[in-house]
Amino acid sequence: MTGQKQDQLHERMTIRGAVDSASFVPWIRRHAAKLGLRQEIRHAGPGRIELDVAGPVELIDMLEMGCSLGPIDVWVETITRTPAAGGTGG
Amino acid sequence: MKLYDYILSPSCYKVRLMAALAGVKLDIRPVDFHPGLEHRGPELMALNPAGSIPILEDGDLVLTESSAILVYLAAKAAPDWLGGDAAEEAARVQQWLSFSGRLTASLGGARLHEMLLRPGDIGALQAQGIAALRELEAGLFEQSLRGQRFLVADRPTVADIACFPYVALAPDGGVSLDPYPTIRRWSRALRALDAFIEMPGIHRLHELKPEPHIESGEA
Amino acid sequence: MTQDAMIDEWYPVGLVSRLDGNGRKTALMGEPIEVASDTDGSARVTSKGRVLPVRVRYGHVWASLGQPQKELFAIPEADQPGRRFVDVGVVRVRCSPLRAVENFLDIAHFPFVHTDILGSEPHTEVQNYKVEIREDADEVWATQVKFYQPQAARSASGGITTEYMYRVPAPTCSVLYKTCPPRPGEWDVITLFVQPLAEDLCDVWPWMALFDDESSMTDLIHFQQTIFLQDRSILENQIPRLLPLDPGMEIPTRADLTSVAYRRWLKRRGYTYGAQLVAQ
Amino acid sequence: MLSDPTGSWTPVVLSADLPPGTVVPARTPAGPIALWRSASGRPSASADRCPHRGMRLSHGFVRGETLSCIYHGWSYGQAGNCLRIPAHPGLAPPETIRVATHPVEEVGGVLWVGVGEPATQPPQLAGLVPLRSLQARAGVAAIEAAAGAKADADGLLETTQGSQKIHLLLACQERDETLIHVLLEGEGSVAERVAASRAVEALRRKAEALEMERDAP
Repeated sequence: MTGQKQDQLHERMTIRGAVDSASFVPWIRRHAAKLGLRQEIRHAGPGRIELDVAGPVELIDMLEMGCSLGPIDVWVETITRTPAAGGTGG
Repeated sequence: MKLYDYILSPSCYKVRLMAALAGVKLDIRPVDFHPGLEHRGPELMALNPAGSIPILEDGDLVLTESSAILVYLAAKAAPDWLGGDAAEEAARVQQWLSFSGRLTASLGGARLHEMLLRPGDIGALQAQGIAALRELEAGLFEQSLRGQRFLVADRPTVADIACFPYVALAPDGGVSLDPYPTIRRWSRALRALDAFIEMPGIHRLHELKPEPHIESGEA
Repeated sequence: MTQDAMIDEWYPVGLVSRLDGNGRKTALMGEPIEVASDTDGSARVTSKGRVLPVRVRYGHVWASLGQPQKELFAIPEADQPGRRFVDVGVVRVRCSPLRAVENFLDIAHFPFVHTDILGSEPHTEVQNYKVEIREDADEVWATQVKFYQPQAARSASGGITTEYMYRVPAPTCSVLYKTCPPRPGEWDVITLFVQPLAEDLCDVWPWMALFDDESSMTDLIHFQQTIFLQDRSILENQIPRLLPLDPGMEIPTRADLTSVAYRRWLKRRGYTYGAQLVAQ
Repeated sequence: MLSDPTGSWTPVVLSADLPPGTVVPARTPAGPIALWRSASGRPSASADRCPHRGMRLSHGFVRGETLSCIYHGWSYGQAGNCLRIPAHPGLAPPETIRVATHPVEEVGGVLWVGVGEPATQPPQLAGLVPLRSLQARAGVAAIEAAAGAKADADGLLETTQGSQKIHLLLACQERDETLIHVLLEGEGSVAERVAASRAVEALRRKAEALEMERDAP
């Protein structure tokens, strides 16, 4: 894992839980921006937020770490990640 | 030479540090100072009725004052560290060796109170500690005007080793070192010495070594 | 901060070996308490005249300000023959009790804070490991944690990859299982028991159950005190002093997975004494 | 003294007290900062908090042209951008992971840190040579009273102690604490500089006594 090459992944991240919070989507955007990750929110509804994200795996991991805690009024039950087919315009 | 030692004691650390700098090998006898209070037990009280550590044993000689131990180690193995014979330099060494007792009483007392819950008037201890740090800062600054980086000369002596540990660990007792630029430079100069060793609470100066690189594939 | 679910938990309040009739004044979650031995030698903890529930276990006296719903967590290794039990003694730290536990769960700082003891550059990489909240036991577990240790034991001449398991059985306690060089197949047990004095002040009581027939008891105490005192200046200089449950002002990475799981668990259970709820 | 710190400069440390390869803590009206000088001599100022887990960066170390956090070794460049995350050595951190920075100017042996975006340069202090810095547990008013002089808009005050003219450059810290930079007119002899240092120590004692009187009920 110490190589120089940083593979760019495209992933769909599905966040489930008590996430129907107006605070969470801006929070996710802010955190992704801090990580330099391009993201696109695909779905934001009661119980589920879906976003497409592109970047090196370590950075997507970092987004997942941050989101799994999230703001205090949100409870994230699970986060799943699946490969996405270059859906973020990258 | 046998040192009755406690790893968290700045006074014991003075001895370990001086020995490392002088190239003296010590036979370390760990003392359960905390939580065991072994220094107040019969075996150690028989050796040192004051009930304090460090204690240095060398044959028949038993020394219980850290400044005396520093002088002994330096005289035996590294006479340069004793300071010069000139009246002023010799007196400066004594001045700061005595002064180090005030650091122990003030900053050391604050540290024991804040860290190991020993009794004490914390406000008074911290105020006395700050007064001592200001005195040290002024003294080191005047030395720097004379072109000397250390307390007595432009080379370190036992006086520096006597003062350094309690100063470096002042934040353990809730006393900030932020306001003392000259102390900071002096502390750094000591920590950069070749044979310098740390104690818990004094971090490694990682910048003294270049950033190490790992070969790809090596775990 | 209103007192929360943490009120009903057990906390260490003193060493059993140091109990005496005079009583020791200390505090628990902002309340003054007194820890003493009763006339029959048993431990007695009182708060403003009220007698608190007490347990005596793992070298320490445990008490609770509330009504504990659960028994004090089990450490089966504490009953295992052949282990040596080490009372490391108390160290006070000006930080949130939760920060003290979080730091204990972290391996990535070893090369920089415990240099040449628990880690060293360039061996800084944190390999993936597993973390779960075990719902049955209601505990956080991190397993398969591996990290390069430059000197695994006093006798070891070179570095080895040491394996760790971390367990959080109570909001201010953690149990670490670590590769035990003299007894392959067994784990050394190193715990961090934290007494919350206030939201930003704690007394830390490390305790160990080790297989080690070589070292003196004092050597073992000094080793653990060394490690903890290297951490103390870190803990006293993290901003904010409380543990953030919202990482909006932080950047956790996969290496921080145990920390994130610990904070998730605190958040889920409403264990917020010593926590900062909104990032600022 | 300026009451509105937006767009102002704060004198935080003397050049001589920040050798290459070191980092020091300092305070500005914008909060605590870590001021550091790279091995090649360039000074930088960053917020005194690592964005990873909140450790004070002024406790860190300077290797080459980077400042590293003592906790997990995250390294930052002059512009505040993260360059290295040791736990993930394969990752080249993106530009967006960064610590906030402040402009730094080194003028006349004093390092000034900008708060906001100052439109002007820091004062030149022409003809003045820095001696030392010291902290007083006294506000500017008490120091002015002890010195018998008022500070100008740059925080500069001129006083005569004994037979010596001494200039004090004052920077407010938290509460009633003031950082005093002592400046002299020209180098002077060692004896003169020692005397000036002692005179300012005396002035500090006086100012702190005045501050205590003022606080007394």
